[in-house]
Amino acid sequence: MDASLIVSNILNPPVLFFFLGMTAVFVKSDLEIPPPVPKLFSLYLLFAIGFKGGVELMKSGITTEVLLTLLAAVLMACAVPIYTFFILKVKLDVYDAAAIAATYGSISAVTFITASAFLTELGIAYDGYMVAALALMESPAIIVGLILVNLFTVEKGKAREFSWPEVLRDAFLNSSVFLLVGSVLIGFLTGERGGKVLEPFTQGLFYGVLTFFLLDMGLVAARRIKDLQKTGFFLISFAILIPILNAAIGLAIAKFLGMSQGDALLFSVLCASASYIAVPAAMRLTVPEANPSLYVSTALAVTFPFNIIVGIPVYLYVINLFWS
Amino acid sequence: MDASLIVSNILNPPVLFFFLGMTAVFVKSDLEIPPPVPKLFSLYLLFAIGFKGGVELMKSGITTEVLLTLLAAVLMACAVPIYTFFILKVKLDVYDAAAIAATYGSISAVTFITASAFLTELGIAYDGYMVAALALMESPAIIVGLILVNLFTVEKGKAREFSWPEVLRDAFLNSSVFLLVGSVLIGFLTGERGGKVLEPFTQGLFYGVLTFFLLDMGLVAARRIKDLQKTGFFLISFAILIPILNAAIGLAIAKFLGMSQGDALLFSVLCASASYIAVPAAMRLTVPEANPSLYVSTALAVTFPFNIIVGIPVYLYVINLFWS
Amino acid sequence: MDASLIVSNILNPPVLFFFLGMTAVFVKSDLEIPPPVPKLFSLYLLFAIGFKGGVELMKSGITTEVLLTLLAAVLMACAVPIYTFFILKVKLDVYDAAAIAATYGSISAVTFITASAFLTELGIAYDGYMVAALALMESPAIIVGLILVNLFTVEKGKAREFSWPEVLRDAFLNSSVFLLVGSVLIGFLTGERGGKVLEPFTQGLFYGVLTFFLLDMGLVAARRIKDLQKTGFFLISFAILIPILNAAIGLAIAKFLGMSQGDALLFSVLCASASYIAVPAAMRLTVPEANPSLYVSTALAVTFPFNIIVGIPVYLYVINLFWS
Amino acid sequence: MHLVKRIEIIANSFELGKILDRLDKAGVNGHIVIRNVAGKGLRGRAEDLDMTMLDNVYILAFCAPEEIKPVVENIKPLLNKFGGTCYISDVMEISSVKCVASM
Amino acid sequence: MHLVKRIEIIANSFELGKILDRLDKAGVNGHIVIRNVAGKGLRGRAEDLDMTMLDNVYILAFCAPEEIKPVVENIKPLLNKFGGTCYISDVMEISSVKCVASM
Amino acid sequence: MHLVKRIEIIANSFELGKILDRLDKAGVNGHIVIRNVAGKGLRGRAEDLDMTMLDNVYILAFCAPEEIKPVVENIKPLLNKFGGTCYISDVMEISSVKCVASM
Ligand SMILES: Nc1ncnc2c1ncn2[C@@H]1O[C@H](COP(=O)(O)O)[C@@H](O)[C@H]1O
Ligand SMILES: Nc1ncnc2c1ncn2[C@@H]1O[C@H](COP(=O)(O)O)[C@@H](O)[C@H]1O
Ligand SMILES: Nc1ncnc2c1ncn2[C@@H]1O[C@H](COP(=O)(O)O)[C@@H](O)[C@H]1O
Ligand code: NA
Ligand code: NA
Ligand code: NA
Repeated sequence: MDASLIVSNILNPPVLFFFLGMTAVFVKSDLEIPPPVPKLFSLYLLFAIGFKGGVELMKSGITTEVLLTLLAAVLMACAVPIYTFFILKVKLDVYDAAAIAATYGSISAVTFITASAFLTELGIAYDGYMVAALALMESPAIIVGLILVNLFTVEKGKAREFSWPEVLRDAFLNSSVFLLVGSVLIGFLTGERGGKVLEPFTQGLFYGVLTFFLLDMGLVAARRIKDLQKTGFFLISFAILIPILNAAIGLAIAKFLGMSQGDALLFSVLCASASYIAVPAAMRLTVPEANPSLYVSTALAVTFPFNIIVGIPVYLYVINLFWS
Repeated sequence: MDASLIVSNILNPPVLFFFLGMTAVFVKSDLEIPPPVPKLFSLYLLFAIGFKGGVELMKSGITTEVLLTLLAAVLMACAVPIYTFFILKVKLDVYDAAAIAATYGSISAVTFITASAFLTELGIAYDGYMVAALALMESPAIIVGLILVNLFTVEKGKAREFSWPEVLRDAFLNSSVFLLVGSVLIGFLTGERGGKVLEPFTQGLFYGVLTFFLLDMGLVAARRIKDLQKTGFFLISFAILIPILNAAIGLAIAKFLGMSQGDALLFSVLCASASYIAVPAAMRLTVPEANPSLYVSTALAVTFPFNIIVGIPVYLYVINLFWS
Repeated sequence: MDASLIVSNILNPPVLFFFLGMTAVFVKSDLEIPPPVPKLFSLYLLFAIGFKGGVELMKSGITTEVLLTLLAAVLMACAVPIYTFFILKVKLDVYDAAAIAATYGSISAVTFITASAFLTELGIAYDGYMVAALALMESPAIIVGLILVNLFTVEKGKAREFSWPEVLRDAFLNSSVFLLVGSVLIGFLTGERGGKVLEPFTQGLFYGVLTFFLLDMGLVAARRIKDLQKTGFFLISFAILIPILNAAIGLAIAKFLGMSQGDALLFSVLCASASYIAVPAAMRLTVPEANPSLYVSTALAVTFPFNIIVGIPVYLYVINLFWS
Repeated sequence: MHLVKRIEIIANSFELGKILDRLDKAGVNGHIVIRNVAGKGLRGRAEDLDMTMLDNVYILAFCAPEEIKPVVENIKPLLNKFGGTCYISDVMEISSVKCVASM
Repeated sequence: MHLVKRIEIIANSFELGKILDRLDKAGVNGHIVIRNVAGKGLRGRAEDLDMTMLDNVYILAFCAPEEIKPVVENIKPLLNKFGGTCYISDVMEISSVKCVASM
Repeated sequence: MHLVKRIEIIANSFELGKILDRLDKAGVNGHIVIRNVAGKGLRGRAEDLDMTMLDNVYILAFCAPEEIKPVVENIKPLLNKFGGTCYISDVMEISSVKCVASM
């Protein structure tokens, strides 16, 4: 395999700072990014990627191609939790299986953003409407996860009641989805003129903030690694193999729909990534029986680093093989 | 009326993000900008606008024109609280009337900054010394408000004692006035050379930070809206009509002094806007009898959005009519 | 003496904002930079200066010249605490003397950064590897300080035990050293390509963040000034004269090694500056007998402002005399 | 001065809304909330999701002694379901009636 | 271990300076202050100006039992005028005398 | 409801790691930590290094009454050496056992 893509990915500042963050935890340095800063950076990244995506969407217009991509995105967000649920139920109880499945059906915006920065650096184009796919894929898995819990606990005779209005609000109006969708809309409404005035902010700072943010993600992911002992071999393999499977399915769909190379990478990364913020937050409220350390640490300490370091360049390598 | 100015103002990223923030509260999203971030952004905006204003002031020099404008600014800052006080006393007691009057005599820096960003976007020039007017108009209303309390409670036989040194410090050395005046001075001292090195910081980020900040202002303003029930119809109409009146007087003065179109807009916005930070803070300490929810929510939940959304483009429309 | 260098230094935005911060404390304004913001800014500055230094180091390569400079840096970091210890012991006890000596043997990154910004503004070149000298000079003084305590308390018959692994971790893996060294390495690994993508972040914002940060440093330094009463005349003179002495020795070494003018300034500033974060933190844990207000306030309220305002331009003036 | 009860609740911040609702329903109208509290619990789930919005909160409320029973009844099932702890103690309140004129 | 009094004050941050002054005058030299406290009071003015500098503070001070009287006398009028609440309870202090050499 | 002890420790944040270690060794497994606490102590060193990482922390832990003795023995020398104060009081715990199924 062409190792140069992996190396060129690893020698990226964001990925290297992710390693630096992990190292800080391993050598017990007291480095930390103080509390609201990571939150601020993630708000910024959602704002910037959403806004730029909206501006691009305005330029390209909403074509059949766009609609097909978005439809495929939503379908994948619903399908992934279903089949992963049955894989997980082999070893886990209904609650844990459904919560983890929901996690993997949803997406990680940072993984998406890192992939888009990687593409930008390599000079590979991608479409702005992929951000809309990102936004659409965040929530459905939460709903599907709860429906699964409902179905399978009914079976066992202890039917569950959810406060659906609350669940729907958690799913579709949580701060990340809301800010992302809002920024896409505003980008779309203001178009190129708005994009121009905000460019030094949304474009100039973007790569730097991402780099800094990944430093923090490295700290956070490494702190989770000790939880993996409790997680066990089954879940760790799951957290590496399922992203590969999901990415492969994503690539097949991308090829079938005739997406460009850049879009195909982003689509596969969306399928491969798992949520470690929005979905866990929703699951704790709606499925308190599930063990958060299982679904958070697999998504955050295994799948996230795997995608950032190995996944993104490998998926791109495969795209290089099949697209040309 | 030429609606295109309003539409072009509303389709601005800052105004749209203000709406987004309000929407987040109405749909009960959990979006929030974590605590010190809004404070940081407001420090940044004061720093940047002050510094740039100082650099411009250095270029233009302190001419008779400048001095006349600044004098007019101080006069308006003293006159507004006096006549609004008498309007308010029709329905309210002395304390509430004086506190609200002080609020409307002072200014809102964010409204000014939004107006200046609007001008920049439309390519209309304005003078750097308008920032000095901003700085000078923040404090006098606090003093005038207290004098009014003093006079009218003496009348009723319960004379009030203020610790004047403390009041003066609150009025003239509170953090916003201090940072703004300091930044103007430093900009003035370092001139174009200093302006150049700081440009990527003070210029490049400016519009983006303003946009983000208005997102937070939208959240804050919307949370205040429920307070308006207690406020009553009188105060809500006051909070819309008085800015229009003040802006009209401001425009008349601007025309009389022969200000440029850009300066006239900024001057009218200064007159029309009301303080929701510095003056409320001062009033709580010096006039604890007044009800803060009255003076804060009118200034923040009515007058601020009104100016941002409707006021700025309308005042500019009127300027277009009379200046050409 | 050529006063124009001092004036041109003082008329810099960063130095003027430092004064503004001090003024805010003196006039009792309530200006403050809220808690995690200064921390964020210092992380940013270490990240940016380290990364840029690493990129430069990659370009220049690791030559004999580089190695000699770094060797000289480490030697000075070990020598300074030794001779200052004996000067301090004249008036103070072993604990205080060792703690203050360690403080002055280490460095202040902000002083270094301010000096480099000053050079950039004057168009004087300096080498990227000076950042490596900065990184190497932070820790040794901590170790030397503890060895001195050990030796001189043994003498008095109350031998001290340190938990050396903990001490070494504090010295070499504390967050500033760790982030700085990590950023240098990453800059070195990613080279020019990485440097380019991060430029708007590490370069564009740099001067502005430094300016803002010095505003906070002014606040912090001024709050410390009242502590100086307890400190006494001896320590205050020490805090001005020792930096001059150290800078002079630094300049002699720089001349001897044939450093360029820019490098010579940075080297002398490293020798002249004193640590007010990393070393105090280490000393409180390892030498709790020493009085923190002595070593913090001399370094922060005397030496730091002295270097920022007077030292940097004076050292450069001397360099101008001897280098041409 | 008169006796009141001091209620301390430590919980994950995702429960905050629900807890405040229940306090309100139990007739306890005043409270303060300290956010971003680091913690470690018996169940060791405290640093969970520390980078997310799910950190701990510390809620402090004072109420009349007779309000304690409904508070306990309202809060206990919530803590049992989602985790968290609650402690109650006695304090004296310095009665404060805002009356500006009197000063 | 000996008995001391625990004073808790919740107030708006604009009163902080005044309250600390009064505590000091009442002979209570130590205290801690937690800022950025969210709250809701009977008078419902708690979230007031939440975006400004006027959030709540939580002040905690420990003092000798005999200092309580002057504290109450000093603090009470302030709270009556500007709002805020104060609670007092009993705790045991583990006497700590900094004496490095002894260790 | 049953009686437990409430331990409050105020110290400089550089001691935090050591204090939590000692608490743990004394068998107290739960605690919360509030950081960035402003303070002023008898020894007046509280605002020390306020811009650095050395601000005060407020540690709150609840434990069984019989655990108090080892806690005091473990914590006291630390506070004597590095500064800081510790207070102990009585509270009632509302026993919370996480048992989702029961609800
Ligand atoms: N004994 C304790 N003392 C203080 N805080 C505790 C204690 N036990 C638990 N906590 C806090 O309460 C939170 C919830 O606890 P748990 O329900 O055990 O996960 C934990 O995150 C801790 O911060
Ligand atoms: N019963 C209570 N329990 C806890 N905090 C309270 C209570 N009542 C009031 N507070 C706090 O004290 C502050 C001032 O209260 P007030 O004077 O009623 O406006 C409020 O903002 C609350 O944060
Ligand atoms: N009487 C007190 N009440 C509340 N906090 C205190 C008291 N005395 C000391 N403290 C806090 O404990 C910290 C350490 O105190 P000290 O060991 O006296 O320096 C100080 O910074 C204060 O924040
Ligand atoms: Na996915
Ligand atoms: Na006005
Ligand atoms: Na030095």
